[in-house]
Amino acid sequence: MSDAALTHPLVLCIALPLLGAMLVTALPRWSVRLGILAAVATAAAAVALAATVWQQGTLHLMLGGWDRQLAIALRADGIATALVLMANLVALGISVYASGYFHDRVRVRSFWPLWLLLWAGLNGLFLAGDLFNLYVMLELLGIAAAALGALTGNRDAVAANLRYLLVGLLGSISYLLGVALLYTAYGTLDLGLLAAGIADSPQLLAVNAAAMTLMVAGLALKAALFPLHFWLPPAHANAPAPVSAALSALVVKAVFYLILRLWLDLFWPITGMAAAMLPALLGAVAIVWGSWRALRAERLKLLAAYSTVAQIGYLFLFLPLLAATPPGPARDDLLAALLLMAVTHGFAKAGFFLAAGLVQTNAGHDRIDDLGGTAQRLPATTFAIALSGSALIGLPPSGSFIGKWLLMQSAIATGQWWWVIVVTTGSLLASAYVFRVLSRAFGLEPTPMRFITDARAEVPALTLALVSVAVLGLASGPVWTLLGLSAAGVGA
Amino acid sequence: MSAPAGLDRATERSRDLRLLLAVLLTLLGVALTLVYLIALNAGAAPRLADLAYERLPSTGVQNPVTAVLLNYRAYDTLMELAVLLAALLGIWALGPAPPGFQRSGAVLAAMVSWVVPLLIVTGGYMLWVGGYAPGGAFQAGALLGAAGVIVRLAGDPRAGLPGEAAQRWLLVAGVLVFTLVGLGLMAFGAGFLTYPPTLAKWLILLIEAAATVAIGAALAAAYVGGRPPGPDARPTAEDEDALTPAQTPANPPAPPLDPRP
Amino acid sequence: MSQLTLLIVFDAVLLVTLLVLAFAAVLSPEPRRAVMLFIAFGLWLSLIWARLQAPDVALAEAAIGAGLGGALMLAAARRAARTASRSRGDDAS
Amino acid sequence: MLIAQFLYGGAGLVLFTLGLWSFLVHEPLLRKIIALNVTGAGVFHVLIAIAYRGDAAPPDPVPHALVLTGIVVAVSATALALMLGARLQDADEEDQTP
Repeated sequence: MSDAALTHPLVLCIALPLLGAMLVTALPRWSVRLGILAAVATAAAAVALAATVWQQGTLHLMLGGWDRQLAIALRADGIATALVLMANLVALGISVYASGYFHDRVRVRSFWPLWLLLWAGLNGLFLAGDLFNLYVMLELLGIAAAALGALTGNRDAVAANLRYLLVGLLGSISYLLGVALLYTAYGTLDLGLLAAGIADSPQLLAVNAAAMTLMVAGLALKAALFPLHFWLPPAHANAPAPVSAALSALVVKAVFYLILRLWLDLFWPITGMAAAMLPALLGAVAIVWGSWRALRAERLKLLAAYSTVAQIGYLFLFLPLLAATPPGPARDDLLAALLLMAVTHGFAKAGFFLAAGLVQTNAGHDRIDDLGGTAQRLPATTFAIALSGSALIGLPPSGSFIGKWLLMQSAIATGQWWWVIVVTTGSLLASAYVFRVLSRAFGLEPTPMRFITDARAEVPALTLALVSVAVLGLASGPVWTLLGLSAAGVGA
Repeated sequence: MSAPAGLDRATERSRDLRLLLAVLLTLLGVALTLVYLIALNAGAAPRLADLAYERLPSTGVQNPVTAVLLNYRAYDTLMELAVLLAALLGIWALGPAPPGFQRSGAVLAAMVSWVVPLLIVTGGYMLWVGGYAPGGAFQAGALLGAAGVIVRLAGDPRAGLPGEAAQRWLLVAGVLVFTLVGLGLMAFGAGFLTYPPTLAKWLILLIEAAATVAIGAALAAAYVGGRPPGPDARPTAEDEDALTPAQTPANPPAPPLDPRP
Repeated sequence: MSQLTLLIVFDAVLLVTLLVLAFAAVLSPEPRRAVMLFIAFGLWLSLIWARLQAPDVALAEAAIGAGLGGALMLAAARRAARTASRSRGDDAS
Repeated sequence: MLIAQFLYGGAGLVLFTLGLWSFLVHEPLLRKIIALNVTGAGVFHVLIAIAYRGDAAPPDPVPHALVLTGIVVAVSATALALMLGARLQDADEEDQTP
């Protein structure tokens, strides 16, 4: 294992938040300081990982140094690295925000260990190369997320997150049965070996199709794909703001990432056009339905939660387009567009929820109709809502503008023009719900004060929103480069 | 829970729905069974068994299941300990433990005084024997947890666990030792959780001992069902000074019913 | 041949009992009874796993799955029964 | 393939389906949790069945380890779900008493 030093960041991305969680649990008195320290260290490890992948291409590590069948693999290719980088930067922003958000000592001490465990689970999920290890990560995410969501302890939050926990458990058991079937047929859990096995065994179509259905259906439940989204709005809207941001921006996205991985890497011989149509149709309904409910929502956080249902829908629209595009630059562009939309939504939705949380603590409520004067009282926060809202709509120069543009272009090029209607409708509804919030926020009260009143809370929200609009839109080139490093690994 | 009148149609509809679901799921079961039959005949027969036995001599243990849990797939076990801890921290976040049951009679107390030490000794034996026979950290931890449940049933509100500060260290022991061993091996150039064959036996035993303590503490604490009562407990959930040092405890420690030798 | 038949009959008895316990646990509306049946189901499951040469897992299932899981569920069932009786008392008063 | 593997694995699939059905149709939390545990036990049963290689050959230890991990995960989730349910019950009682 002479290359151990070389793969350090891969392990550190998971070990550091885990270690941080242990220290925060054991030394609750220093939880904020230790928690921030662990957050910074983990984010640094993620940046180091991205830099290493940038220079050397896909990283692969067999833990324990055993044969490939026996050991658990960690791997980081372009897609995984892009999402790890997004997740860790967003998580750092959420951590800074959270360090000032909770005041009750019991909540401070409950939040940090669970948050760092969730973070370890996220990085573990993005970097795992083993089907059963992915199951453990899914459970870690599900349990930590439900526990964090119920942190406020009020009745609605507990009820919503209990439902979230149960639904998530059902989803992961279904996933596990799919894993068991694959292990029965192929005798391995390694993603790469299984992909090769499935590609070589068209005669096992029934097994492959059954395993795919069980796994993808279970994960769609956890990713809140319409009509399995029913648990998401109450769970995300009732959690504390930093937790809502993490759940909506990161956890759901991580589950979608796993679906994409299974779809493209593992089951690509059977995920053709016919298989891709159903999730895409459900995604289309999710876009319209989620956006419509967001428009009708009475509370700001509920609006953001329904908007997540819609945004997840967009990601599923890419599946039939990817199926219809032959491998080559056009397909890479499409994949990069998908990634760009996922990453942009991660930043934008986190920024939106953090800003919504500020509005809520400042105004004592988050009813949209009574937000008058927020723009004057919290100019920076309102600006953050406007910025992340424009990324949710897909206005230029946000990253999702480019993503949606390529999505529509590809829909026309492959003759699936109907998706263009769905995307346009969704974008129109999104602009309606974003402008509804902004028009209420600019109320009376002409008392202009400082732009930023509470730096520790407002700067993270504003930064995340800015990244989603400016950085990702104007400098989206690196996403393509990162993908180019791993394009060979997809579907090959 | 009480059903108001006028729900007849609804109950009838729900009965139809149940029946429909039963039929659909029966079909699903039949389909799954067929698929399972095909998968069994796919020819992957030895699967990982032969390879796992072939590599067994260099794992440092003779029990193949322990070899998988703590060597081949040690990373899974590490994350699984994290899952257990996450569930317990989630329980703690929900509030302080409910008051224990009233102290029970002499018969139960007498039973506790010999069952609990027996469970703990058996747990230690399980831990040691796990290297070459059925047993290991999980079974040993479960026995410790069971001892905690019995102590709790006998009336100790803390299920025999120490105060909150010490309990927190017990709970994190498993993941902490596991991660530190893994990172230490990586620092010495062996790779994360890659044990040198000469040290493997002792490193695995060290990790298993810590994991046993953590699993036992976590299971017993989960049964207690909330943040621990006792000197370190914070009685109110609404105190605001998040960063001030802890006050000195006012109430005396809980009655001693500590079964550990 | 007869030995093989005997073995299959033995397996069938084990499995039928398991399924009966599972159905009974799932169909029982009374919480305490359902939990008791679930614990019996877990113990029977560990017996079968021991027969399938999985003694490690059998031990863990008996201790963790049926034992501690059952203890947790029993506490919850006791809670549910207490609440139910209290709410019945409220109705009567 | 062994007959025992098919028989025991098939029973696991019956348990999976039974648990799924019960989870979908029964409302009380405890019944849902029992249903989830039965569903999970079904999957574990399939794994144990494929690990079995007859009484002559030693069984495959990898699925055994997976099931051990799964059991601990299942009991963790059960504990958290039950405590969330208890908390919910407390909140409902507080609503009713005044």
